[in-house]
Amino acid sequence: MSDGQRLLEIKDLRISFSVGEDTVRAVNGVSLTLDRGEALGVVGESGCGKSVTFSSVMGLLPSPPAVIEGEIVFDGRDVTKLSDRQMRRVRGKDIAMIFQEPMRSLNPVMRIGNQIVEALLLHGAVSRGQVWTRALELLKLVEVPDAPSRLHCYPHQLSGGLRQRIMIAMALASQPRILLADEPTTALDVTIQAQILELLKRVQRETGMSIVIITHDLGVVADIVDNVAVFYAGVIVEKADKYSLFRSPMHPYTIGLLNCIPTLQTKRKRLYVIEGNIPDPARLPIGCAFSPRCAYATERCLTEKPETRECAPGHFCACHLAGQIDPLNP
Amino acid sequence: MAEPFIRIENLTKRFSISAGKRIRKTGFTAVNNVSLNIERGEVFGLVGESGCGKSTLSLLVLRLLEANGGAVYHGDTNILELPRRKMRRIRRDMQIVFQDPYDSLDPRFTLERIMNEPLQIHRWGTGAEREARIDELFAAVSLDKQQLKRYPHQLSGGQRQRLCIARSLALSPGFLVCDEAVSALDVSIQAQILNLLLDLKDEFGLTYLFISHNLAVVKFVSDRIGVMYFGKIVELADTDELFDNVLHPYTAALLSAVPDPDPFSEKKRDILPSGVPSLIDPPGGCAFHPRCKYAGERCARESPELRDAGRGHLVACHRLEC
Amino acid sequence: MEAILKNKFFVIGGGIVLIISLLVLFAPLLTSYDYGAVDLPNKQLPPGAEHIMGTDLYGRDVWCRIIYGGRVSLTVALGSTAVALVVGTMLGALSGYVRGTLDFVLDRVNDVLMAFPMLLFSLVIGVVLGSSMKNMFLSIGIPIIPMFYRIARATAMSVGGRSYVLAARAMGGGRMRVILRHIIPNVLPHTLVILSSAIGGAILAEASLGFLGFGIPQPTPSWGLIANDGKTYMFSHPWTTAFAGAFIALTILGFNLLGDGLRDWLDPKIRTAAKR
Amino acid sequence: MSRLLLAVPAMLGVFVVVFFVIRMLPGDSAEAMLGASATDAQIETYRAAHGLDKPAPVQFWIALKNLFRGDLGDSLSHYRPVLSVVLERLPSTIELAAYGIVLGSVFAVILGVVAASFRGRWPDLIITAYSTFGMSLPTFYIGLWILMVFAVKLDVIPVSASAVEGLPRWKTLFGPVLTIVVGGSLVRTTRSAILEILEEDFIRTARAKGVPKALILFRHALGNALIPIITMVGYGLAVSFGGAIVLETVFGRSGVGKLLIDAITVRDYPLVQGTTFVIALFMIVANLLTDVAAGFADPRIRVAGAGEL
Repeated sequence: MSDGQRLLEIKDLRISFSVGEDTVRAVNGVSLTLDRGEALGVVGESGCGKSVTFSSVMGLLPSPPAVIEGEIVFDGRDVTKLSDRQMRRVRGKDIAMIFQEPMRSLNPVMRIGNQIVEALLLHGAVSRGQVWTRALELLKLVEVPDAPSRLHCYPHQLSGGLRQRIMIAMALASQPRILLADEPTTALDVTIQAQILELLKRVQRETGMSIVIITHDLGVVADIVDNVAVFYAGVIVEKADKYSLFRSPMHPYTIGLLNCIPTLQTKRKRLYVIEGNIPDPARLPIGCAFSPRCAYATERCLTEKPETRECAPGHFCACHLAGQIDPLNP
Repeated sequence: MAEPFIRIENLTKRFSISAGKRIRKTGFTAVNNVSLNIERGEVFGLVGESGCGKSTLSLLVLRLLEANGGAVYHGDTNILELPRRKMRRIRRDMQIVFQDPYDSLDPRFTLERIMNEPLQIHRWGTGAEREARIDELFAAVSLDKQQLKRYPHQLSGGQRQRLCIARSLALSPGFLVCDEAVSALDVSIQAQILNLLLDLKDEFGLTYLFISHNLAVVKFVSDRIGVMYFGKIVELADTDELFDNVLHPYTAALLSAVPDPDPFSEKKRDILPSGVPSLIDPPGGCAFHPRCKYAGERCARESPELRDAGRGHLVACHRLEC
Repeated sequence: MEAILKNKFFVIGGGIVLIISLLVLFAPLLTSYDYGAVDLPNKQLPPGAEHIMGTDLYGRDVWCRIIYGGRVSLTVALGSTAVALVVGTMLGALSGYVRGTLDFVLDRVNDVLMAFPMLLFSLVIGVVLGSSMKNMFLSIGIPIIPMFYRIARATAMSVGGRSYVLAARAMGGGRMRVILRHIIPNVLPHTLVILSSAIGGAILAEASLGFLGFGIPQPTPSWGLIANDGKTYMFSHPWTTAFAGAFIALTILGFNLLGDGLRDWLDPKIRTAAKR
Repeated sequence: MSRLLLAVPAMLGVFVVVFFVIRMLPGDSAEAMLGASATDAQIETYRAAHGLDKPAPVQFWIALKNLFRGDLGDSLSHYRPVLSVVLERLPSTIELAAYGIVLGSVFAVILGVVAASFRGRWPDLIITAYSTFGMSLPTFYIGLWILMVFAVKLDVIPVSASAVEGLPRWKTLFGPVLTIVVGGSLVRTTRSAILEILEEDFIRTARAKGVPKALILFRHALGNALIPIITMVGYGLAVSFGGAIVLETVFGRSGVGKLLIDAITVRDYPLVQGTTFVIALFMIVANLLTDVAAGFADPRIRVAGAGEL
């Protein structure tokens, strides 16, 4: 659990890209905080801006074509204003990131050992001498079997699960304070996913670093995180601790999501359904972005964008009707 | 019990690969002696992790891939031995919906041409009849007729999958294979397509072979479920029977590994060690024994056969006999 | 379609090709000289009012010969590339989709064709068949076939694995139908992208053959031959070869830019589709 | 390994093509050789002596057997075995092609890397414009202008290499090599190969690790770009062999290319056949070496993968 000491704060972040004639508004005013040791789950469907938000935290979005407004405060500095050189001292050192496709995230022509050593040497975490021993320790930390031989392998010789472990080892090279995991287990089989989730939980406990899990799978989030933020059309529609979010969701989208996913306990023969299509970030409606698909949409929802309000202690929601919708049978 | 609608017997498929420098052809068995029956009007679920051979099986059943052994009976004819012309006729009755909505539609075809293709191939009806048929199918999958002149890349993932379903129903087939048909879709769209598939089954009396790696989705959709591991069926039973009374250790591990979207569940995690063994040099005996905590001496030696453990619950594991 | 007009490569390349084609087409209107008329007293005049590009060693007006010569060079280039495009794309698509022994045989034939440098092959075929216009189509066309064959085969292999081809087969579509309806229409854009650079290559081949003296026999002037006429006195009267060479280079540049424009315009579509 | 085996049918194919293509020549080589005045009797004896009277397949079989003994027949204009004539001239072409490729590739890769790293900015625009223009210039055109500048105006290099004896080697090489380098198309390949790799996910991982731009370019991007570049260099070798024919004519170097042109002009068909065959053989070896080198640069081929299927 977090100890209340603030690490990262995102203030009214807006990110848009101009593609041909359309401007794609990927992030439309996201604000959230991350404390030390906190495990935050970020949930949303494709195109909802969750990955773009945290890529900008890492400074991975080249400014042309991305237009970034708002602030991302880390260690008292606004990261979006840092030059690439300054940002490079933060990337991989204080904030590390792992990605979805283990198959394509490692350099295919470079041995695993060299890629880990590169991470170690970058931020002076370790002197040249013990760099290889440290690399071995990292592989043991992420439970890679017979680590010494793996150092000399090439990525194509390893399975998806092993490669994801290597990615985690590289991310932990300079003991970062925040680990951003963008769909870390989406491309893995469910049994391997379970292994990686257990590993992430253990690593977070042992290192005390805060972790952000970005995923579309509510099951992954329920298992591993403390708080959950639900993204829709570039905005956080609801944020709360996982127990209140799952037990008493307020936003119609969250309610819809929780009810439309088949689980091992689902008995009904028909799923609850959120009608309509995924919002197109290039053509967002004026009012609340969810209004076209919302069963409770009122006149006000169609014209006025809802403000994020704290409808219960620690439970934020961006909906005009927050609290008036029965979460159990939508 | 009436004659099963589709009967698969000892279906086998081996792939050969010339591995790098070695000229000697090494190979592996993707589908290893699989037998199962699918009743008319039933949704038969097939679940397994990637590389277990479930997609290969779907291509074999539709003979889009030539099998190395075994038979597939549609009614009482073994379609694997049919000559080309007869095979073409049978294909009207068996169709498939693929996983990737972006990959299963020819980018150069308009929606209208896509829908017309199956009708043209089998010279079905006149121009007007075809148009009516397309309208009827678009209505069935709730797609908007005005979109007929547009191209696939102008549709969303969900719309494209509806189009694939409409196309596969054009010749009113009796049997539809869904190969990971909802896996590439977002959760809210997935629910719409799953409900659609169930509605269409009732409306047209279809029979499904529903293939997915997602256990929860398969459980929701299927009447009977087969669990595949390493090219073999390791467990097969009615859905409720399977989930209430799991027998095979791999299925149990699969069940426990599925992340449960409920923070209050204290589901104990039974984590399987290591990963699926390499298909190129398979472990002896039961393929699961290297990862199985009950593995006995016999498991490493002898590969278990599928046996009925009561109430039609088939399982392939030595633990149950001794 | 309008997106392509904004692509600067396409516009510049297209402009050059258009201008040169117009010049060549309306040659009779642009010069009163006769490209074959020998006029020894005025041989090797520098460019001036009379002869804007001077005269060659037989006193013939260089400008006139160049714009007439364009007809030969362009027709040969377009003709031979067309031959190569059709043969290369068809065989490549077939061999890439059908695979098996046909693919093995065609691939070996392609290896053999690739073993000859383009110019060497044209030379030998040109000499053997004689360098009439018709034979030039073959002697320049054949060595270009591998260019199209390779791309067509690679694309056909990847298209063959796509689900929409499997779906077409699942519907009962025969092999020929799949090839004609799905394989070739999806392979063609890839081969069209290299069509214009292939035309550039063909112009270069014709010019080089002409320069080495193996072009289309006199007096039909092709650019290569004009360059060859001027080569012996290159150092004292360079303009004949200089202007001929410039025209050749400009046309090739035009077609190359056209090719780049097509590739950029087509690639994002292909790349995004593939990357999805 | 398998590539090596595939080279054999290719070589055989080349020999068949060369043999039958030359056989399709109009007129009869005996007549051509002995001149119009030769009597029928002389032509007959000549034909018998060279086995030209036998049916084509038999001639082919004889030629094939001779081939294995290294006998490509006798040159009609040099009165010596074709092989010795060709081998005499080969080193000069190889020297030219080698220098051309080495300098050309180094020059092109550097420019390609610079263009890729300054993508969109002025260095990239200039380099791309230069390489697009360079690619469009016919080889002989560049060659002639280089001669104009360096031989005529600056008199640094000889107008024709063979005209003056005892020159320092670099003088005879300078012109042709510069031509290959100027016309190099490898710049664009390097640039597009690198740009494509910079889009890959592992580059994003490297940036996430905090790897500086320069290191990303040289250690990660270039390492992967090596594979397409090597293939292109191999292809470049083929183009430069073709170019040799033109270059040796323009710069007067007596290499295999010029030999071929002269052989064609005097209708010395056995020599034409022999030279063409040797050049083609060389090309097959070049293509083979490129494949092997590209395979070596790519661990996915060198080291058999056990990873996920």
